[in-house]
Amino acid sequence: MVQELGNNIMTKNNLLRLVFLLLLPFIISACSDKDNETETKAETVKIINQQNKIESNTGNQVETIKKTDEILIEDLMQQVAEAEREANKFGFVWSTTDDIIKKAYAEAKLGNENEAKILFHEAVMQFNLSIEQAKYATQNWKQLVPE
Amino acid sequence: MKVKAKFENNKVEVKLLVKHPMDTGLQKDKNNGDIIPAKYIQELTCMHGEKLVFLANFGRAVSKDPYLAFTFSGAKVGDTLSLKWIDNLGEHEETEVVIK
Amino acid sequence: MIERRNLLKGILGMTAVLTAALIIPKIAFAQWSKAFDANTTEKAMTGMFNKTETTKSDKIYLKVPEIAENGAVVPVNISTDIPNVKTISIVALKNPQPLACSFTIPEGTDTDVSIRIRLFETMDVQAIVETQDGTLYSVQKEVKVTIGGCGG
Amino acid sequence: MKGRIYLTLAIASCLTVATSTFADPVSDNATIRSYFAEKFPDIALEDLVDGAYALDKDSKEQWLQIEEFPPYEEAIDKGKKLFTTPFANGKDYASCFDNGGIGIKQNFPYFDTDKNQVVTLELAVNDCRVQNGEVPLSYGKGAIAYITSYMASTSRGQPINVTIPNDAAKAAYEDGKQFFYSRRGQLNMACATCHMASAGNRLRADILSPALGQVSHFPAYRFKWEDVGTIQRRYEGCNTQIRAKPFKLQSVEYRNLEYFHTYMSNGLPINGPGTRK
Repeated sequence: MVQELGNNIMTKNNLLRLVFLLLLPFIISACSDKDNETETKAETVKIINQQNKIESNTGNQVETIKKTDEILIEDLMQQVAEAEREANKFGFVWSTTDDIIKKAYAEAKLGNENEAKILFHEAVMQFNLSIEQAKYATQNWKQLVPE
Repeated sequence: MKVKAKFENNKVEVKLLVKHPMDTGLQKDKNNGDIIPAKYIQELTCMHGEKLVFLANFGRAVSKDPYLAFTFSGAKVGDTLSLKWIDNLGEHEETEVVIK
Repeated sequence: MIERRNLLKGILGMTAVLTAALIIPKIAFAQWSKAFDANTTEKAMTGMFNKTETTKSDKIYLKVPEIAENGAVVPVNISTDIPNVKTISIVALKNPQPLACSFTIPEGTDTDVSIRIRLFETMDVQAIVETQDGTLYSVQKEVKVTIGGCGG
Repeated sequence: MKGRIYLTLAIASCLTVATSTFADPVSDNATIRSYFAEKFPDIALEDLVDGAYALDKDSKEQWLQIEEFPPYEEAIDKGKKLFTTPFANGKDYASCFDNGGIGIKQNFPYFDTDKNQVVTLELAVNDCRVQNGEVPLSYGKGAIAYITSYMASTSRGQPINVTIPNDAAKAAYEDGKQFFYSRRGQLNMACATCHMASAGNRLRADILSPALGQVSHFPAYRFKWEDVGTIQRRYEGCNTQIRAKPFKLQSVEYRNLEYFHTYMSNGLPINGPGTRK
């Protein structure tokens, strides 16, 4: 009963529902940390492609992809650093974001600016989502407490 | 090698655990990536005086820090058992244990 | 004078005992056989028993888990009521070297042995009991092995 | 006279109303116990200290076979040797703990009312080292896990007895409680999601252990680690698995979580160190 209560409260918030549905296949495989290292990297790339695909064909997100072309990569790096500082205040940072930032810098070093921008953009989004998650948890953690 | 030998309802229960890596020769070393050479116990014997009480031959599928348990009759509290093992690289260990 | 000669005899005697102790492991342990290196069940069986057929028997009690907690440490216990047993062996059918271990059961030792073995994947584990006259009895059970997981 | 009685009754009632909404640790534990009693009606609550092994015959059978000659014995021996080796200044760990450190693990973690913080057994071990001029040990595994494994082995059977002495301690408890019930990580799960709502269910071959009795066997020897590790090393691993960035070992977050998590199992017997997957 508690779990259903928790779940339908959560669906009211569309952004989180989008992420939740997207990650459902991974939730079961949360436990497949066979060689954890390579698997999470592979999944991260899959997530990025899926999210970019969804973003590119859902309403206002389309602009965000186009906008990244104009943003200077240095500004985007700045945005990432600020988003990280902010997210660290809430303590809900995801473990996947550091990898994405490392990859972004590697791509940038190789000169593939577009890939780097997509990854930096993804990192900013994950930091923001973790802040959203922290706020949601602070208001709703009591839902999971058994009565 | 840790051995527990307990006398119970007229028999001796022997349980032992050998500290040994039991490397199969099929694994890579995590830090430098080269294959760890095979090093595994091939034979383990337990003698009660002159009498052979147990002889085990191991392949590579025996777990790391191998465990063995067996029971035999014909010995009593206070007797000593001598156990030996030897691995494919010739390393060996002998130990003695008193039956409690 | 005499002390030194006794001392000398003592040392000589001591070294004799020591060298004997060191040599013994080499000779007594020559029984380990190539069967353990065989990479097919047939080669392993012929190497160990120079025959491959076994008769299924319900008098061998093979205790193995249904799902292994950890494939590297699978507890196995084998006991049997079959009389005058010579050896008890374990064959893990899909392991790179199927013959896992083999126990010689002398007179006066119970036919009840426990060990922990490694299984590379889900497979059948077979217990083989060889009697003094060379007949082979066996029973086998599947052990599921999963890799990884959060541990619960 | 009668007016004054009604007055005090009114004040008293609104006081109780105030406290009941803000559930207190004692009633938390009572609720959690009835929750698990209802979820696992045919299992005695004390047996939950065996975790998943109390819920599944096949894995319990394997566990008992391993307990015949458990792999953590070596850690206990190493821990005892480390525990009894004196420091450079001649003193040893026994001098830092009540009863010489023997049979006291069940009282940890406790709330240090002077330093106003939760003190776990590992933290106390390092405090002892620093007081005696030694370098603190790294947390999670290795020497510190061997020492606390030895100390845990001397407490076997003792009922867990974590106390909450004052409001600052209660705040630390509440902080740990909020952590336990907050969904986090990219997979958006809370400790309670798996270890309460889904306790006893299987995720592929793993059985989710119930939160009640979950701390009693730590430090634990896990086959996966091939060594013993402290409970906070397990928090780190679990957080990473739901893709949340883990906190530093012995951070205030993890110490408060351990405080709440252990308090929840008050009364259940210590059975550490134990073997687990």
